[in-house]
Amino acid sequence: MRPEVIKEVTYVPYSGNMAAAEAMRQINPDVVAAYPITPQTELMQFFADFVANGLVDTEYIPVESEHSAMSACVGAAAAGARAMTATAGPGLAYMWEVLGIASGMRLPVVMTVVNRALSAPINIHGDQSDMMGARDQGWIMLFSENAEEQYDNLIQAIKIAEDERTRLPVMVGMDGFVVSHAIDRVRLLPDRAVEEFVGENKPMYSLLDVDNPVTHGAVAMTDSYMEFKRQQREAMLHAYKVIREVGEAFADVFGKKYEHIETYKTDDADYILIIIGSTAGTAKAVIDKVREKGVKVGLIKIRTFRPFPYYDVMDAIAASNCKAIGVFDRAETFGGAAGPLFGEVATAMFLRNKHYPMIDFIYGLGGRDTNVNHIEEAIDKVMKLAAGEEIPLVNYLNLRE
Amino acid sequence: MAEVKTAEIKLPPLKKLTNYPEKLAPGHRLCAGCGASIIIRQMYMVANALGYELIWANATGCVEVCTSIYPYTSWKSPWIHSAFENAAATIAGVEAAYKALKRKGKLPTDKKVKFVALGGDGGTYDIGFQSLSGALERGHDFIYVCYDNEAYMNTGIQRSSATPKYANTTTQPVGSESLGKPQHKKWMPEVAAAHGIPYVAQAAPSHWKDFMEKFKKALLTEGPSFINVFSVCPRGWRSKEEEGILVTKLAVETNYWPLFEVENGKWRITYRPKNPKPIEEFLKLQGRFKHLFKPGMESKIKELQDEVNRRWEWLNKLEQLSREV
Amino acid sequence: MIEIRWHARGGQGAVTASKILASAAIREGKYAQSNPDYGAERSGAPLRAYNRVSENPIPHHCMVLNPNIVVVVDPTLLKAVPFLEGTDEDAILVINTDKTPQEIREKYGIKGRKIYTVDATKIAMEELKRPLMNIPMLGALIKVLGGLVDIKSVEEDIKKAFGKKLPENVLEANIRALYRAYEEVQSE
Amino acid sequence: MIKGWKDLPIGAVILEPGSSEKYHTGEWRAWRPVFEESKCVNCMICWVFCPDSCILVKEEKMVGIDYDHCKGCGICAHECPTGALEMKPEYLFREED
Repeated sequence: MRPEVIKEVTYVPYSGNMAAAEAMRQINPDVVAAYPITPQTELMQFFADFVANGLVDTEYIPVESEHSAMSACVGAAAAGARAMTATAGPGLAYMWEVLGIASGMRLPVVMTVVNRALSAPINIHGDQSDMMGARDQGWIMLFSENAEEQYDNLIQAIKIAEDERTRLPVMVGMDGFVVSHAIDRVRLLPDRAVEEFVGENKPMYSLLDVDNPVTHGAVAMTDSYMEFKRQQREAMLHAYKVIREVGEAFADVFGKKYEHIETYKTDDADYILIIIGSTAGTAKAVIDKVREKGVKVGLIKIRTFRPFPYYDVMDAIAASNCKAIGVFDRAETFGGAAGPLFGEVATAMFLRNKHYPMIDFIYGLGGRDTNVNHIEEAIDKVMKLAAGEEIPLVNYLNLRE
Repeated sequence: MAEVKTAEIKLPPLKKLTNYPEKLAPGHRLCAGCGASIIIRQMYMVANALGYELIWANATGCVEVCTSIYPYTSWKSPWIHSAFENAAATIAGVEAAYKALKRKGKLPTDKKVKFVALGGDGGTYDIGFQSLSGALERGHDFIYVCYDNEAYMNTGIQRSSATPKYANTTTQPVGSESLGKPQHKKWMPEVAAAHGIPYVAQAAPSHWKDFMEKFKKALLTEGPSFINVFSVCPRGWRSKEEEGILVTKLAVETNYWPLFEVENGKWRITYRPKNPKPIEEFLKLQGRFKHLFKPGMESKIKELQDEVNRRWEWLNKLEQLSREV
Repeated sequence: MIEIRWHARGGQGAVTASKILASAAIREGKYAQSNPDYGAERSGAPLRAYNRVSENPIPHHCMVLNPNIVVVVDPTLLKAVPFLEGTDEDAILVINTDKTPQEIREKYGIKGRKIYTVDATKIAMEELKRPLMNIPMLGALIKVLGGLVDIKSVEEDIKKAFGKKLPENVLEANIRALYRAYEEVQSE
Repeated sequence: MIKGWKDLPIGAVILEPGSSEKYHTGEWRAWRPVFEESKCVNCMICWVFCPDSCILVKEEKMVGIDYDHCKGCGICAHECPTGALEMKPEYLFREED
């Protein structure tokens, strides 16, 4: 029996990587296969330390690449094990082929992605190009604003992934360095409570069941491939419900509610910012500041990116006094109209057939700092847009012109 | 690593092996006369006799494509395919899951299971090389079996690093300026042996007793094993379907495909042709070498013979050295 | 909320000191952040690290632009980096130097701002026998923070962070250095 | 044959082991191995080399060929040491079927 480390709710000074590793320790996965990559490296180091000291029962595979990390997770999950990994930026890109295999085979692998820019030029710092590039690989995608959310989201991700209605892999992103490496106050939950919350993995079609041999990863020709893809769409629709239910269950047990989106002061807002990840936090501080001057700004933070909560976003906008929207994209879509999040929000408007003036801000690429001044600058542009001024569709924050 | 103690465990005679159920069902869509399914069947003969359940990870390739076309599977064992280049990494995950779940008491204790990764030469020598090397180095308890048919046959006879010199392939075809592949084949077993794993072997299904002995050793070995098996491809080699075993035998009898093993670092030749035949005997049965039999090409055949001789000599030296060290 | 910026060189332990400060504050039930400004710099290169400490949750995830306090761990940085950047005249400077605050003010022509100095290098050399000025600078900073974070919490956190890694005598030397700087830091 | 998407097992898993037996590759065959029991010594050489698991053996005796699946590669006849198997053109038999 592995030792009980955290016996009661404890507030600790943790980095995002430490928080993620701690969640993994408490989840106690059967198999972890991972390859070190900045800024995920210390996450794996912390976890390896747990393995080295008998704090988990996990079979830990220090693989030779991210491609093999995900491949081993696929093998382990198909064998009926609870499998986890973690990566960042180029590592996620290297996994790309196997991402679709994990989701296509409906294997509930859970992974932290420490969001990092993609090469070239090489850059180790935070942006969300990695996950945005992988957004159609059939994974459920959650994003965290800070270390505590990463911790909470990972714990929930296990339940979301393993639910019989979903059986989909989940990746949980946190911004590289500003979250992964920054010390912050994190609420840790007791080991046993987490264990109880995530519950037992109930494997489906285990490869280790030699009495009932199954074939995983068959060839689907033109006569069946499309049916399996249709099933995946359905699973994502279910995931929308399951994520909400798990969020509610988490609130019941641990007193903190997670929904697909988090709204901040949107009710009376004239202007709405839509942001994913750590910069949503900075935006809250700016919103408080500008509200002192009477400027009513609200924030919609996207937690669930896949399945995208179109109606949650539209409901929040509709319930406000929204006159204009500023979408923040920490990733580029070269050749597209604006960033990937902009595209999703535009789709949300289409689905409700309700349209608001909206502009996009590309920010924080390759770890470029996005501070209070830049967010104020963005708010200023959204206000001008609302006032009928012509503002470019795509605006860059903190760019050297 | 535990030492392989296999001498006392004997395989029953061929006739007795027929008493076990076939675990590779017919109805797979491999070409008529394919060597790969012969190899798989012979592996099952050993596993059946020793009471092992095999759990497979199959790299993308002929075997994978032809045995698992939805909704049909030829496998009566647990089997997984995930991609071309990751059979070794995939089986590593399965094996790790086994260890973890076994430790947690979640698996029955009365079963003998062994994990097998299966790939063609493309999935082994080339694109799957990294994941294979990683899995061998980490020491997972599994057997990697490469069915080496010396090119990317699944996709239409493209050259691989296992393709022999002067073979005609679709990506290095014979032409006015080309005699086929310009390089000799990579010697994969030596690369595998360089990982210091407990067991490496090269085998051929024509010499089934030898192959079965080797698979038996791999089965009984704790830790990783690598077996490179010669796998006739009538379509890709332009050989006659019915001559598949003959071609395979000739590969062995000419020393083109020597049978040997590396057990805990000791090299041993397991079969020595009494009077090795000239390489032409092997080449002439295959259309992929047809251009070498035109007038003026004698030096090219000699070149191939020289390479065979060189490797054979090298192998003998390794064996000798193993005895001395 | 108080925002702090550290100036040091790679390898001097400023990031660690900033983490200890955040840890100690969090263990006291406060909210705090420690955020290193990572680059590809190696030992010796100038680096910055940031702290935020507050009684309330801190939502910021960005650099500290307008620090209330600037800590300069290595005196040679005073000439090398713009340590006053973003500070207003109410800011506090905590500087490792053998000079007095008045001397520093004159030498660098600093207007306004409150200057504290401590000879952390001397303390480090005497107590640790090595120029590791991070812990003494942390001691000085704690004094300057005027009770926002208890020096006892910092001591506990140092023990927690290094207890297993350092020999007993080195750990004790660090604690002595912490308290000495806490006592010896001087203002104008 | 293949069900609609709502009724298929998820992830394209195949739950029936060895279901390929339902797929009759015997239809590919141009040449048919014909077995003559009187010449057979039950050495099982044909069985050990058959790529298609098509040599039928009962109680350690070769009893025939699985024509539903045999692709007619001819390895069995080629390797048979006693001439108990002979390849004959398939059309001779198809007409009779």
